Amino acid sequence: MIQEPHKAAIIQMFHVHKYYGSKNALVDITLDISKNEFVFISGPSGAGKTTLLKLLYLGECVSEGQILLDGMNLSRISRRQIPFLRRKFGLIFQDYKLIPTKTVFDNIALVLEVTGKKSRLIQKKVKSVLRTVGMEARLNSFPPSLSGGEQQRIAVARAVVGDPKIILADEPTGNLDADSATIIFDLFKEFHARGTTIIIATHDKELIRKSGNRSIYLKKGCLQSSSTL
Amino acid sequence: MIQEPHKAAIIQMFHVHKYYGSKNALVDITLDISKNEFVFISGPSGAGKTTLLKLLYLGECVSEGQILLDGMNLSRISRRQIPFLRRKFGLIFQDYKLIPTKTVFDNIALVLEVTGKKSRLIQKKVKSVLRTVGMEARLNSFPPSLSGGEQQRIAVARAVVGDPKIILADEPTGNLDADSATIIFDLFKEFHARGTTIIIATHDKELIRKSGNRSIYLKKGCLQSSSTL
Amino acid sequence: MILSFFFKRAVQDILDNKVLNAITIFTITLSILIIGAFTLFFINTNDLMGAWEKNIRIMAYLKPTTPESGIQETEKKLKKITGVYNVRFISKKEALNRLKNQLKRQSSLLEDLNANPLPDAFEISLITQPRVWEKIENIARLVESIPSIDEVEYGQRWIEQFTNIFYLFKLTGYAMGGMFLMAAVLIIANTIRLVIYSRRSEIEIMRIVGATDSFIKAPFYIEGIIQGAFGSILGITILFLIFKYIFSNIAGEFSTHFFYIRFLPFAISGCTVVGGMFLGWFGSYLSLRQFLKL
Amino acid sequence: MILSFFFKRAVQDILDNKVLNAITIFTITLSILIIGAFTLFFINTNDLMGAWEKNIRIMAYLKPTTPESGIQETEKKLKKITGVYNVRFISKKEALNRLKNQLKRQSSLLEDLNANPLPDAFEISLITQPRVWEKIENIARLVESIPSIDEVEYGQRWIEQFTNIFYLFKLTGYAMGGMFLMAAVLIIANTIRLVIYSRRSEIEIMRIVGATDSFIKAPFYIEGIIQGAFGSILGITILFLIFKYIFSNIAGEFSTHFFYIRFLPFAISGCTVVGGMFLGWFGSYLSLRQFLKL
Ligand SMILES: Nc1ncnc2c1ncn2[C@@H]1O[C@H](COP(=O)(O)OP(=O)(O)OP(=O)(O)O)[C@@H](O)[C@H]1O
Ligand SMILES: Nc1ncnc2c1ncn2[C@@H]1O[C@H](COP(=O)(O)OP(=O)(O)OP(=O)(O)O)[C@@H](O)[C@H]1O
Ligand SMILES: [Mg+2]
Ligand SMILES: [Mg+2]
Repeated sequence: MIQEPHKAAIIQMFHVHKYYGSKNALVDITLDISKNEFVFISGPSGAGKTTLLKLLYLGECVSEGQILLDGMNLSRISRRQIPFLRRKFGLIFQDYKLIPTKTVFDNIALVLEVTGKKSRLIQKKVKSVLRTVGMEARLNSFPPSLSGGEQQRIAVARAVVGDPKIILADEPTGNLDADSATIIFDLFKEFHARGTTIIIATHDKELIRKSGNRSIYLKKGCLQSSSTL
Repeated sequence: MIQEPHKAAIIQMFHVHKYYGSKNALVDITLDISKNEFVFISGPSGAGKTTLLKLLYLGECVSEGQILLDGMNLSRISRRQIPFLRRKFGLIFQDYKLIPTKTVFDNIALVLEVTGKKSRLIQKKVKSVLRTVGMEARLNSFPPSLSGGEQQRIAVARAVVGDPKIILADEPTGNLDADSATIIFDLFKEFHARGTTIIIATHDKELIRKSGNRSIYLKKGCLQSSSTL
Repeated sequence: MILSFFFKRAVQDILDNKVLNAITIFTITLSILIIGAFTLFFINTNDLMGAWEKNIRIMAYLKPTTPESGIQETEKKLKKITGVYNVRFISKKEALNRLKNQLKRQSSLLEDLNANPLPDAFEISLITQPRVWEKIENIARLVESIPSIDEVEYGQRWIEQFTNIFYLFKLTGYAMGGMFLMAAVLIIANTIRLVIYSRRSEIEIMRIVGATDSFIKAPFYIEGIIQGAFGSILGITILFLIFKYIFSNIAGEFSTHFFYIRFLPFAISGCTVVGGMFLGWFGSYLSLRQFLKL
Repeated sequence: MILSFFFKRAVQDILDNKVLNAITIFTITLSILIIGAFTLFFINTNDLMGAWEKNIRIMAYLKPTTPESGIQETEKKLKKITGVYNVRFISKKEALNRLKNQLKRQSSLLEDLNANPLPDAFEISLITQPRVWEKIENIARLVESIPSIDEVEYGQRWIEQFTNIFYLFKLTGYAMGGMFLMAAVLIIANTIRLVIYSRRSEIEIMRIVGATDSFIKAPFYIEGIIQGAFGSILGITILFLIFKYIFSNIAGEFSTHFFYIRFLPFAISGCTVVGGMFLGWFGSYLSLRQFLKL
């Protein structure tokens, strides 16, 4: 898929810095991501990929600079608005962040419950998304009893169940074999086709090369290149 | 490296089954792993790779069958002997299992402290192993403040610091870029050259192909093939 | 409807975290037990001392010259004094009989009297109130100021000490009850804080998938209230059983006719349950405030 | 050397888990405060009632015919009875004076006596012991069996009630103290269990890297002991400060010469600290046993 440079940007970062104490996790990042783009963020371990995603959903605040998201300035957002901002995102975390005391079903349903969806609808949607990722049989299992790859698939299911505007995926296939990974990627492509903006952080250059989408390359917190292969 | 079939086996599994309730995680596994072998366990998500490793260090007990480890029958081992059994292993977990409230240094030092090593020696060894994995600067950081790949490297460091007889690594490079992964693999090869048995669970066929070692292929808990490529 | 949704979630939550909930409820039970036991102890000791205190009387002796009509007038005046509970007329004849009774063995002394030298008198009992010695003194002074009253007599030294010490006892009792209550509140809040602390990653995850603060808090509040209710009902029930057990075995021998040992009145028990529910909520409130700050 | 290693680890652990440790110490402090306050209350009320109880006397009247030598002999016999603390001879003359004093206003009655009809007597005070009415009755019966004794008089109805109720008071006081102590132990054990529960993944990791059970437990035990020591010292200190504050403001007015309000004796304070340390250890022991089962 080829990037359209002048499409409306959904994410704009201007000279963004992120410091953790004396550690510079991100240094002077300026970039645009358009609506309905499919973009990779790559770079070696510790480059700042996860940090970049965190800034977008306000998991962390920027230390310096500005981020515009869908027209809103993230530094101006009040505490009470944060949950509503987050509902625009489908988030897949590197460490999954599933609730260990809740069943797979409840973990996924949570995303719909917070928006006040009807219980019947929730049932239907959760089951359907679980079928997509091939985990429909583990509806009532608890995350600690799942294998690494199974947990990752649940995390993906949770991210997409709410039909988000933007999917932020941090190494979404790191623990998956080639076949399962293909299923997940097909799912992302399907959402992309329906208009969702997709941002994937990964260290896997192979993956990026195969998909042929734009990739943003970070190194030690600095933007090295933003290239369409 | 080419397998020597009649070398003394360090691990022997006879008709091993593992059930989680009604779920069969492993079915009738019989296999030998020789001393100083470098072997991969591969298979799709949920195949039973992690479960197989768990049985070896007694993280779980076998449901049926026998495992001989270094001549000991694991089903006959008493509770009090388990810690000493585990000290033979260097373990790298899929979810790292670092202690979040202890610094990187303390996390790694723990392995040596449990065996009663002198504090001076511990200092030296931990620092040296951290240098090897490229994390010497983060000595006093806490795991939650590290990136995914950094945590994984700490997990590797912890596994090798005690000079174990056997290294069990569960997806040891899943969150690492190619360069860091190479460093870790070189480390494993170094240990292998010094006589350590190395068992790596991974879904990454590429990795196995490149290394050219024996791989054990699991699928839905069954042993599909045990081949030297 | 919304509430029933949150209620369902709270119940589900309790079932998902059985260990933590059991520990919280158990801690609330123990705290209620401590508070309840002390209240029980204090109420009964208070009753007991109150019963003795009732025996405090002021004797007001009339001038021998007072006419019949003056006696009635004095009685009316006495009854008007605030703090006076009852006034009883004691004729000189009755007084002599009482004295004879009191002296028992020595009553032979009084046998060969021909005239009764004792005066008529009023026995004044006081309202049961937290009494300090000064208050009794004030009343006595007022009584003495009535013209037809010749002399006033009230209590010996030990009664003075008794009323003062009783007042001190009550005061420290209330202070301690308050302290215990505060300690219990803090202990319960602590426990709930620990529970929420051990569930903080769960809370973090909820926030990250877009849950509003009230969505996260509501079930915790409901859980706290349920825990408080369970804990306090359990606490009071256990206290009651212990009470019954001890007093069916021991107290029988100690029943007296001017003092009955009683359990916590129904109103206090009810308040305790309501208080327990409030406590559960309050503990959750305090802890959540802390964890949801960022 | 090994111990110092574990001690260092325990201190490190406390620093690594400040919140959890602060909560545990605070809970221990509160529990000790409750136990201490009740003990203080009970000890002082006990003192107070004991002071009154001392006033209980048995009067033994001698037969009028008893000779001088018989009086001394009787005194010796009385002193030999177990439970008797002191015996005081009261001559008939002294008795009449006392009576006159007691009667106050009515003493005019006794003015025109020519002969003293009262008998000589002994006033017997008893050893301060948990007393039941029956015990006093037994002593009285023994006294009465002495041939030279004519009659025995001991207390009015209220003294009977007083001693019995006092006994009951002490009994329930001990029972309640015991109950409070148990509750405190359980609360502390609960809190420690919660803390260890929230650190169970850490324990799991330690076991998995080959730590023996004792390696895992030792720092928790030491932590428990340190927490117990800190908590109880803090609790007693706070109690002492509250005590000082209240009694410097209020108690001055209530000091009496037969009863002084006192703080927990040093021995009890010391025992509390040792007990707190034991408690901290015991709480860790119970909780760890549970988590290290598998
Ligand atoms: N909370 C924190 N406190 C201190 N340093 C942090 C914190 N979070 C991240 N860092 C540091 O910031 C740098 C960037 O971290 P980040 O997680 O963004 O890396 P990454 O690109 O996601 O790496 P990986 O591929 O290993 O996940 C790392 O060096 C990390 O140690
Ligand atoms: N404690 C458990 N209770 C129930 N089922 C379990 C438990 N642990 C593992 N399983 C199941 O056993 C199967 C094998 O799990 P295992 O973790 O060994 O897979 P894996 O090969 O490591 O997969 P992955 O590559 O995804 O990590 C999975 O289907 C998993 O859901
Ligand atoms: Mg990352
Ligand atoms: Mg696995």
